[in-house]
Amino acid sequence: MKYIDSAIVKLTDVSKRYTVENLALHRVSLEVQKGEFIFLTGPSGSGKSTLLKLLFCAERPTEGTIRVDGMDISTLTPSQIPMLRRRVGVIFQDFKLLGRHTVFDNVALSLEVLGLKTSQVEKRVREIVANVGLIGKLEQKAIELSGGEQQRVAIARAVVNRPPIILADEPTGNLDRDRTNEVMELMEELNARGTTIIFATHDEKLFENTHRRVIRLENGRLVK
Amino acid sequence: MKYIDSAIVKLTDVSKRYTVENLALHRVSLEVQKGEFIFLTGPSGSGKSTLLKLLFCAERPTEGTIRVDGMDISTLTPSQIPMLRRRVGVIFQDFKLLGRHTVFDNVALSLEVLGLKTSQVEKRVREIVANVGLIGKLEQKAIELSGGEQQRVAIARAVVNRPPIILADEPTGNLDRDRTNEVMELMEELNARGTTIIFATHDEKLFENTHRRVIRLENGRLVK
Amino acid sequence: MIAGIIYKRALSDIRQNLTNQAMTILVVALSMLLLLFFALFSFNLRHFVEELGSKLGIVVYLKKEVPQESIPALYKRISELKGIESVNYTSSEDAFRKLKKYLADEQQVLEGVDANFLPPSFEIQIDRAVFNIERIREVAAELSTWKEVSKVQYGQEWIDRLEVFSGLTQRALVGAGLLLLITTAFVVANTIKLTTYARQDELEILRLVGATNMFITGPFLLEAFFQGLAGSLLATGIVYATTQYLQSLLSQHPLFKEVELVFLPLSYTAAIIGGSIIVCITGTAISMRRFLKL
Amino acid sequence: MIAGIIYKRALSDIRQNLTNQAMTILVVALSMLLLLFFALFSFNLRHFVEELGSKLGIVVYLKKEVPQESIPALYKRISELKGIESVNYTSSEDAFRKLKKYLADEQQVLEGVDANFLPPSFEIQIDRAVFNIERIREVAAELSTWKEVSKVQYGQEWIDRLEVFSGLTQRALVGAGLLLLITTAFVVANTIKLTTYARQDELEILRLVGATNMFITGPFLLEAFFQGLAGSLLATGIVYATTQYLQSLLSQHPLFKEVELVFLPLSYTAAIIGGSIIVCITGTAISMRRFLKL
Ligand SMILES: Nc1ncnc2c1ncn2[C@@H]1O[C@H](COP(=O)(O)OP(=O)(O)OP(=O)(O)O)[C@@H](O)[C@H]1O
Ligand SMILES: Nc1ncnc2c1ncn2[C@@H]1O[C@H](COP(=O)(O)OP(=O)(O)OP(=O)(O)O)[C@@H](O)[C@H]1O
Ligand SMILES: [Mg+2]
Ligand SMILES: [Mg+2]
Repeated sequence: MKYIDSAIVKLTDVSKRYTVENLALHRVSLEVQKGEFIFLTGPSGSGKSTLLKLLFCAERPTEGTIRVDGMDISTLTPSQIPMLRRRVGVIFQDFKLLGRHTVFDNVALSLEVLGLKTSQVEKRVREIVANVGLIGKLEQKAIELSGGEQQRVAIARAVVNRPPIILADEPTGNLDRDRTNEVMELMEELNARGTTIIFATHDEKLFENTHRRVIRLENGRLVK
Repeated sequence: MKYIDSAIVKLTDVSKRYTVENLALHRVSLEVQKGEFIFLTGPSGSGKSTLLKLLFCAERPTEGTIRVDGMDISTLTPSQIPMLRRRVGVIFQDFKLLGRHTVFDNVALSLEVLGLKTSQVEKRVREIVANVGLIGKLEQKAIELSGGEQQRVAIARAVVNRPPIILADEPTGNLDRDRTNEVMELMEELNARGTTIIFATHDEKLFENTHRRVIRLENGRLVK
Repeated sequence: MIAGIIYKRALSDIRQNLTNQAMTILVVALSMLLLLFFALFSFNLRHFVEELGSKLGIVVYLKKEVPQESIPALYKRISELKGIESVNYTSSEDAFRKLKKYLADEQQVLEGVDANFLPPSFEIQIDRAVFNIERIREVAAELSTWKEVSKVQYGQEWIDRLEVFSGLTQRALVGAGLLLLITTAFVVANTIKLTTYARQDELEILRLVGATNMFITGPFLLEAFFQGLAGSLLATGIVYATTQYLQSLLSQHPLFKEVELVFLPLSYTAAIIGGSIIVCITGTAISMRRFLKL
Repeated sequence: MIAGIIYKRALSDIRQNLTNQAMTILVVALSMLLLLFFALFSFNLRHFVEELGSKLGIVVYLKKEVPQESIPALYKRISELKGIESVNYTSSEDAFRKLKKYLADEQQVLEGVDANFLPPSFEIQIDRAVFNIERIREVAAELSTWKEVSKVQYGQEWIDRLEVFSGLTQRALVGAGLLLLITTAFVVANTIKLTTYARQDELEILRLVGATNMFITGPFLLEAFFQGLAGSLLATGIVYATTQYLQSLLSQHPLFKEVELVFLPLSYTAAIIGGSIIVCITGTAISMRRFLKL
């Protein structure tokens, strides 16, 4: 069906249970079309990060099927996972930077795993780092950055290899209003170029006056 | 002088230079009175965390003198530092939880270092954890918590031993509006009981309609 | 392309974790050093015992009535036995001279005694290359059936001792060697495991940004190869130098001139270097596997 | 109070890091095992060499004209020399009987020879407790000045060999022992360092919430003490069992009955256990120091 083809992310009746008494997601079904920009919101502990983690296979669903960019996540073998992750840029809630490595190395990582040439890596890294306002800190170690600076490095790393899908988990939690607006502009721009974006946040201001679809999780269930 | 006595935190011409080209704080002078609740704001990388780090001696100032709760920070020997830190509760921007330990263990830590009895530790930990809405997750490992849950554990640990000074570094960055309000209420309550609070945040909503003093940093300098 | 990147990453890795690298190489070198000294010791012990054993000859006493003319034929027959290195004939007169020498100052007792009263004999040396205790027994048994032979003597007691001794040392050495091997493998693997532990965040992050297992493990395995090689080469060098030094000490003493300290044969050395590399690579691969699941 | 908390924390720590604990203990045990086996080997070698040396007696040949009656007095004089363990008199007749036995089948040569043609002699054993090569030389020199003595013989060549040998082995053993000690200390310290590395976040956090250095290091030092103790006790047990086993094997063979395999004296064992504990505690203390600066 043509229809399925245009859904780049599709969850069907997905549940995730970490422990017996802990049901993080309960029968979530969701379709995200290619090129869509959706917001994922909900209170702390409602399952936003869990949902994203399922999409790049950091966790496996307890039940249900997940399709991302034509791949069936539930049947993915460990050696196939890297292929999925190269097509999905993730901004982690806890950044997950290499603390002892420089900003450049951290951002370059996404390109190096693809086997890009050094000259190309350099060019693209500089470009994106300038974009998030950290070009002056290119050679500083990640651990020596402020919280907001780290967050921007995480954003740069997730988008530098121009993945078709971006999963952003609370990417502006450590940023002031101006920086937040810059990040939102960057996301809009990427989206305009065709990137599908799933943006988890509880900052309601970000989607208050938007025409975007807003998905709300509560206690692991989709509401409205 | 009586006057000095009432200033629980006093910075005089404090500068902090991490590297030659990186001046994080520049000649900052600041007095915080006993029982005050002040907000510290400023854009990403402006030196908020650095300022807080100087106050609990995680970094040493390059220049200037700092007095906290009657102690002269610049002359503190490594073995005196623990005494200072027991009087200062810190909510770290990156939480700094023991990932493999439970919520209980993480919060209890602040009390155990004081040598409190097990029964007392247990009672006070349960109380504060219930206060931040995590009593159901008491035995869950910190690494298995959501971002917002981790942040609330960090808050609980900082306040459980009822320190006279609380330094909160972006304590609501990962929290939704309801949770943020709960945290603010907790802080107000502690402040009402006499705790001095320095609250670093870039969430302007938190201090928009407040009568509290707001300190603004920009490029390492105090403005207004 | 990917090989180039792995190589580049390994290099920058080594540069950044220089202390840890040096530590691991030192641990490998020290472990290998022990293994090598042990191998050297046991190798030299075996060499020495065999040397000793191969010097234990067989003495064949002939009947007195065997005519002088048949000696060359007998000599030839004995020489043609399998695994004989040398045969020496001692005539009655030679034997008498030896006895005289033994009695030294008191040789006057032999005055007037017939110089032929001692029987003639052959002294046989078993070929070193094929030396073993069983062979001595066989040759002795065979010889004693010959009609010209009156008595066959060989260091019965010595051979028995030697047998028990080599049995015991073999058991002890195999045991100790295995223990040492396990120790080495264990210590090296544990060191590597702890090193990867300290970097597990890094491994996790690499996985998360889409690095293939090859990309992640490649540099580590290359480093492990290098560690194993450098460590064991260092150890081999030290042991070689020590052997040379001891040999030069020994050869200065006239009494020990004949004692030969042999360095390990090339095959042993190669096995130890190869083993060291394998242990390092395997240890690394096993320690890393756990991080590559999700 | 603080001691109780430290103890409690150490226990919960051990429970939570059981694998790491077991690993470290095993590394300690294996290192100590090597050290112990090495000590055992060198100790037994020295024991054996001394045993051998102490059996090297001195033979004093008397002049033939020394009258039979003066033998007891001479015997007494020799016995009274310092460091003499035993003195055995061999009369001319005994010597003659020995020669006869040596000649075995051919003893007819001695028929009609005067049974007194060999000189009487004393065989002297130096006391083991005070045995050393110099003492033999001294006693021999002294005896040869006595007017009743015609010749003093002692294993000159053997003694020279023994001297060179013990000089060489002493050097080699001291070298190897030091190497082994350094290896052990190094490997153990490195293992502990890597273990604390893997937990440096934890140490940092403890510091940040106001834990005193005692509170942070206490449990680690307690664990280190326990690791050092458990590891070395395990190793000592294994070595002891092995010694007993080998001794029982040896004593089954009539030829090796006299070979005595001795276990290390208590002082050695205590030193090794104490050393192990010290190495573990020092290694831990040094590895932790860097985390306690700020
Ligand atoms: N590895 C894990 N093991 C057990 N429980 C987990 C694990 N990870 C998350 N959880 C639980 O699953 C629930 C959902 O967590 P999740 O991280 O998805 O929340 P979230 O919506 O991202 O919250 P936040 O806004 O605070 O980041 C929480 O109750 C959390 O405690
Ligand atoms: N350890 C360090 N070494 C070198 N530079 C550092 C170090 N820590 C912080 N910096 C630099 O000092 C400046 C101030 O950092 P700080 O963490 O105080 O900012 P902040 O106001 O807390 O920002 P944010 O809101 O993003 O957390 C930044 O430019 C940062 O890169
Ligand atoms: Mg989350
Ligand atoms: Mg900050």
